[in-house]
Amino acid sequence: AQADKLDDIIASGTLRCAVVLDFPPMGMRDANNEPVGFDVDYCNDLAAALGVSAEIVETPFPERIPALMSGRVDVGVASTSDTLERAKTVGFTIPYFAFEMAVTANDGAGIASYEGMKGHTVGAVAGTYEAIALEKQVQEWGEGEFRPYQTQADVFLALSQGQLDATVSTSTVAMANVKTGNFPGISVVGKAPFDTDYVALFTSRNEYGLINYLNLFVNQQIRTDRYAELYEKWVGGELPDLTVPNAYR
Amino acid sequence: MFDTALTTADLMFLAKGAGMTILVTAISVAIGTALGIAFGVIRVQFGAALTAPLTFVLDIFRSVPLLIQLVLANAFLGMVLKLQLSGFFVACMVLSLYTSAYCAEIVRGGIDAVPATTRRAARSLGMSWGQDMRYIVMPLATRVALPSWIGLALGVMKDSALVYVVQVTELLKSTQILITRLQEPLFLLMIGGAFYFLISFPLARFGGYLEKRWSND
Amino acid sequence: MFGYTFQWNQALARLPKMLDGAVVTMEVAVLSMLIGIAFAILLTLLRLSGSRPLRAIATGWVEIARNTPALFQIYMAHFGVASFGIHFSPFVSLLIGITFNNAGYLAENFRGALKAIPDTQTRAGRSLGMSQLQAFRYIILPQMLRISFLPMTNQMVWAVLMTSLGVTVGMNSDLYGVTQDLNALTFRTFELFAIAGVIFYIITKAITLSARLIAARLFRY
Amino acid sequence: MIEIQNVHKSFGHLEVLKGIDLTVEKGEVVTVIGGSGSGKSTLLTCINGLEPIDSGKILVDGVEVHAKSTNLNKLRQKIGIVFQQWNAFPHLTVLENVTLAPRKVLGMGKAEAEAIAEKQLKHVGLGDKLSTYPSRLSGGQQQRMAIARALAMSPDYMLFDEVTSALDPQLVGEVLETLKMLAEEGMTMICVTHEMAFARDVSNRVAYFHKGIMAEIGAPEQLFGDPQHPETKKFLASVR
Amino acid sequence: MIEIQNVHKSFGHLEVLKGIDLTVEKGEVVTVIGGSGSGKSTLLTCINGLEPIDSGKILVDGVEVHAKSTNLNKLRQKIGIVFQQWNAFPHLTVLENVTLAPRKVLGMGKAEAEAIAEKQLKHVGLGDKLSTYPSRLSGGQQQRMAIARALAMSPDYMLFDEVTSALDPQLVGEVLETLKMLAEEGMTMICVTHEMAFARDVSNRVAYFHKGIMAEIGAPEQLFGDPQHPETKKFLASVR
Ligand SMILES: Nc1ncnc2c1ncn2[C@@H]1O[C@H](COP(=O)(O)OP(=O)(O)OP(=O)(O)O)[C@@H](O)[C@H]1O
Ligand SMILES: Nc1ncnc2c1ncn2[C@@H]1O[C@H](COP(=O)(O)OP(=O)(O)OP(=O)(O)O)[C@@H](O)[C@H]1O
Ligand SMILES: [Mg+2]
Ligand SMILES: [Mg+2]
Repeated sequence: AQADKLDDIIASGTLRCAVVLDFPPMGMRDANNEPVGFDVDYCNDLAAALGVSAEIVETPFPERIPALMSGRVDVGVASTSDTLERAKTVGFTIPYFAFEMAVTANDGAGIASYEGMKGHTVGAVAGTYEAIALEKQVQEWGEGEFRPYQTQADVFLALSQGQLDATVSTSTVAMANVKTGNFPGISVVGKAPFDTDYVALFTSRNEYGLINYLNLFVNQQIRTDRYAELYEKWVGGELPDLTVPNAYR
Repeated sequence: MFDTALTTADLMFLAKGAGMTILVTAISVAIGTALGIAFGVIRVQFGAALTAPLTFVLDIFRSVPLLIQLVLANAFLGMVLKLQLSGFFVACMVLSLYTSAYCAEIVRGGIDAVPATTRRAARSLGMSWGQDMRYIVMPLATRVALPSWIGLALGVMKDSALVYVVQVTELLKSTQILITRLQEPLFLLMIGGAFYFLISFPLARFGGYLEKRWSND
Repeated sequence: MFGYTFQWNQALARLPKMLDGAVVTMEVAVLSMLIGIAFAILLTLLRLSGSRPLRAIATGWVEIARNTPALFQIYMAHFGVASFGIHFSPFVSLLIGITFNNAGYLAENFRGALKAIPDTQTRAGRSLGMSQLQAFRYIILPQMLRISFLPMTNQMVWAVLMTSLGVTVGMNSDLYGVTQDLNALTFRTFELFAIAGVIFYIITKAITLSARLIAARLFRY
Repeated sequence: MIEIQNVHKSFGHLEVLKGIDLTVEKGEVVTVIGGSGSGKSTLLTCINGLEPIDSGKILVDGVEVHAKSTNLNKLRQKIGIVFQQWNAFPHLTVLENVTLAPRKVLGMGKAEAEAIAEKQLKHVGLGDKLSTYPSRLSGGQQQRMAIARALAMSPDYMLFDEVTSALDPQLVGEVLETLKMLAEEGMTMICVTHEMAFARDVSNRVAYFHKGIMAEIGAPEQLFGDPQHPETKKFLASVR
Repeated sequence: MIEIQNVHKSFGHLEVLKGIDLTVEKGEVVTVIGGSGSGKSTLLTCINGLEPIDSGKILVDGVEVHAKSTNLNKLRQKIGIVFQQWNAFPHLTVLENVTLAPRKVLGMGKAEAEAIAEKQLKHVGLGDKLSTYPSRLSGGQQQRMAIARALAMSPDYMLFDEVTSALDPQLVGEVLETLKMLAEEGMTMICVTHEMAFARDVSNRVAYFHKGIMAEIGAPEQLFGDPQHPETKKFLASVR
């Protein structure tokens, strides 16, 4: 039989993961500019399970799929929302993480809640779940402006500069960024009433063997409590439930 | 004036990015120039009609944003042809072709500037086409083309800032990575900009000097 | 034979949106060109002026525009100047960035063009009683614009291509931004960007062609 | 009346005019001859204030050209000047070349300016070239257009700086004819020229310049027939 | 011996040579005169194979120039040609201009090539200009250098195409002297020229070209003194 991706990875001895590195705490760089974060550890775990070494390939949000499609990476461990539209193109695993969405505002804008963003200039990272939802919301409100930036860093930079009044991001990112103290004058002001953003690993759509393996891996991470361990290490607090009530997957 | 958290390690990181910028530029300009000379010579030698397809293809590289060229080449080579190529390879490939498209025009202009009678004189002495090209046309065309070529090389260096889309961490990307961590956009951007300026400016001036000198005789 | 199945209808269904983006791209390019030409003329005059500081400012502008990446200039126009509390929308930032670049390159072209206009032209104008400004406006400027018409066309093409860098400052209504958003939604990278490439190609060809027509009408001498 | 009084003028270290004195009366035609670099062109550009002078005075109708208070743009309207070459504005038609200054400087209306321009262009024999661009004209026609352009400002004085020396020999005649016609109409003129026959036939006085000095001036018969200054003799011998 | 047999040649629709027959013997000097556009230059470039021909034959020492099997680069080594202008390779010194072909085409060593080049340059009077660049030479010197460059290949034939017509009058003489010297040394030459005196004094035969046809050929005394063809008469009348 023909060797599939899973065989290729094992044979090559290297697992190449697409990871977004300006998305703390999921992916970021330490003082030596080396990649660290939840997704980085997750990729390392996966590589260990496969018995190969891991290679982290930094991909900004908009470049995740091109990187996969061009064969530059084997798997995306990149906090990627599993939308149906995207699933027409790539193959998603079961969710490996779930985000709540939080609103972070510039203190000068006087925004206290999600609704308070109406009429303001808001932004998010281009190509993310929250960006797509927020842009739709702004259109519905019919006032204010939506701006997508290329990276999470640019979003928070714009927010702290006052170019944006508020942003919606995953609550983990929001907390992590506010905590660094790099961005003076911003605070988390509330939750965004979006559906829970389930994110999944992804690979080529027709690599059933690999997807099958990844599904089991995600499941094993939870069973062995490694998921909880990593969550505590990078995020902290209440562990999000990765299952959906009344559904199988 | 600047109170910065920038460490020497970070400066090394920037220097690495700068090294990548220079490497990508050097490879692309080298290959692109070689190709550009070939394309330019072919265009002059075989005339507009015969080389129309080549002209059309080269024209595309000058009419579509480099960003899109990179994304498309990346997607096409990887997704469609299923080639396992590094981002570095794709970046160099696209930039080389991009360079060659501009270079072909410059070469064509240079060759056209060599008077036909000078070439006839060479052939009349029994020189072959290749000898005429090598000893007469190329040295003369170089004088006409070199200033524009320097401009092109510098342009490619600046445009190489876009290869971040194929996961190559060059100077501007390194700067952005540090901005992400350190949140000192203005200071870091100034450093990045200054670096480009320091490479580009002296060379650009040199090009201008050559132009002035050679336009006199 | 390819491992990838093209789904052109998925992408083509989004063509109207992309064409809207193309209109915005043209808007930015045209505006940046018009304002850029105005500034380039100003820079040219400043570089000819007797005042050292004014000359230095103009030269600084030209050299920075020509010796740093356009991406850097656009990024600076948004995030850089915001460090001083000056905020521009993505559209305006992109416009400023490209205009800055256009003006720098064009000013350099204009300077070359001026060298090609004989001194006696100004003298002839002044001898007829024109002021320095009138002589520039009615005699030198039209000739300068004619000589630099081809470089101006090239710069216009550049301006169109540069709009693709707007995404770095939060722009998503231009052709590249629209394409990128659609890509995020559908992940049909190849098809979407291929279509965008074709649209860009058509735009630039249209520019070169119409420039040729305009030149033929405008410059009958 | 143009009065030039002890004018000195240097470019850097090079003294180009070393004390020139010359008075040109209304209706007079003065021709200036002399070797290359002797300062003839410089003198003309000083008269209409295109070049500053170092010392001395130039008075045009009693107004001091280089005085701070003088409105040069106004003064130049009464002094027409035509140069050796590059006179035509290449981006304008012949008619536009001639109407530009009347419209922009004098603020004339389009119709009025065109009427005057047409009259002057017919005067110099270019009545059929109104909508032609200068690049389509011969060198001689371009020079005549430049003359018409200057005349359209109704100047009181005309300065000509070797207006025929960039022309092919067969075109020289038509331009000289035009100058002659102007002289006969009573225009006050200073002509720098190498055309000795013209100088002899048309001018009231001929001045010979040598290295920044007006070595000799006199009626043409006298200067050509019996030159006093040794340099004049040498020069005249060399051109004949 | 150069044999030209019924040669026809067109550029597009324009027939430039309409059946030329001409044989030039060893040691002979043939001068070609004729109006502009009559095909003189074209004939020369056909002789050394720079231009293809449509029909007919050109034989040089019995070798057919336009035969497929002919090695043109080799053939051209024995036919030197000098054009009206732009002969010099501007990026090379005078010496390098002359040594280039002997070294690259004949594979000569540097020393040998330079010895020959110096000899030829002295021969044409440029012995003191060896390391000068052509831009520093007068037009006449450049043409003499081009002659030396052709001679350095030891050609059996020399073709000259109006080598003096782009020169200032005072430089024409020195180049013609050089041609005369070559003729006296017995070189076989075809000279296209407008210099009638030269044609008369130096050539064995003079050919008159008119609109692609060799209207008349004969000894100079005969052709100049008693032209047969009406066009020849007209032409000679116009140049005198
Ligand atoms: N703008 C200038 N700057 C410096 N030197 C100048 C300038 N204009 C003229 N000169 C010098 O002044 C001298 C006189 O020049 P001018 O043009 O008046 O001579 P001319 O008598 O008109 O000569 P020609 O017959 O060649 O026109 C020359 O040596 C010239 O090189
Ligand atoms: N490469 C070419 N392509 C097309 N037409 C050409 C070419 N070379 C020459 N001709 C034409 O062929 C005709 C003969 O040209 P040729 O140069 O042989 O004339 P000539 O007798 O040398 O004239 P002249 O005395 O002006 O040098 C002319 O009408 C010329 O325009
Ligand atoms: Mg003068
Ligand atoms: Mg000829």
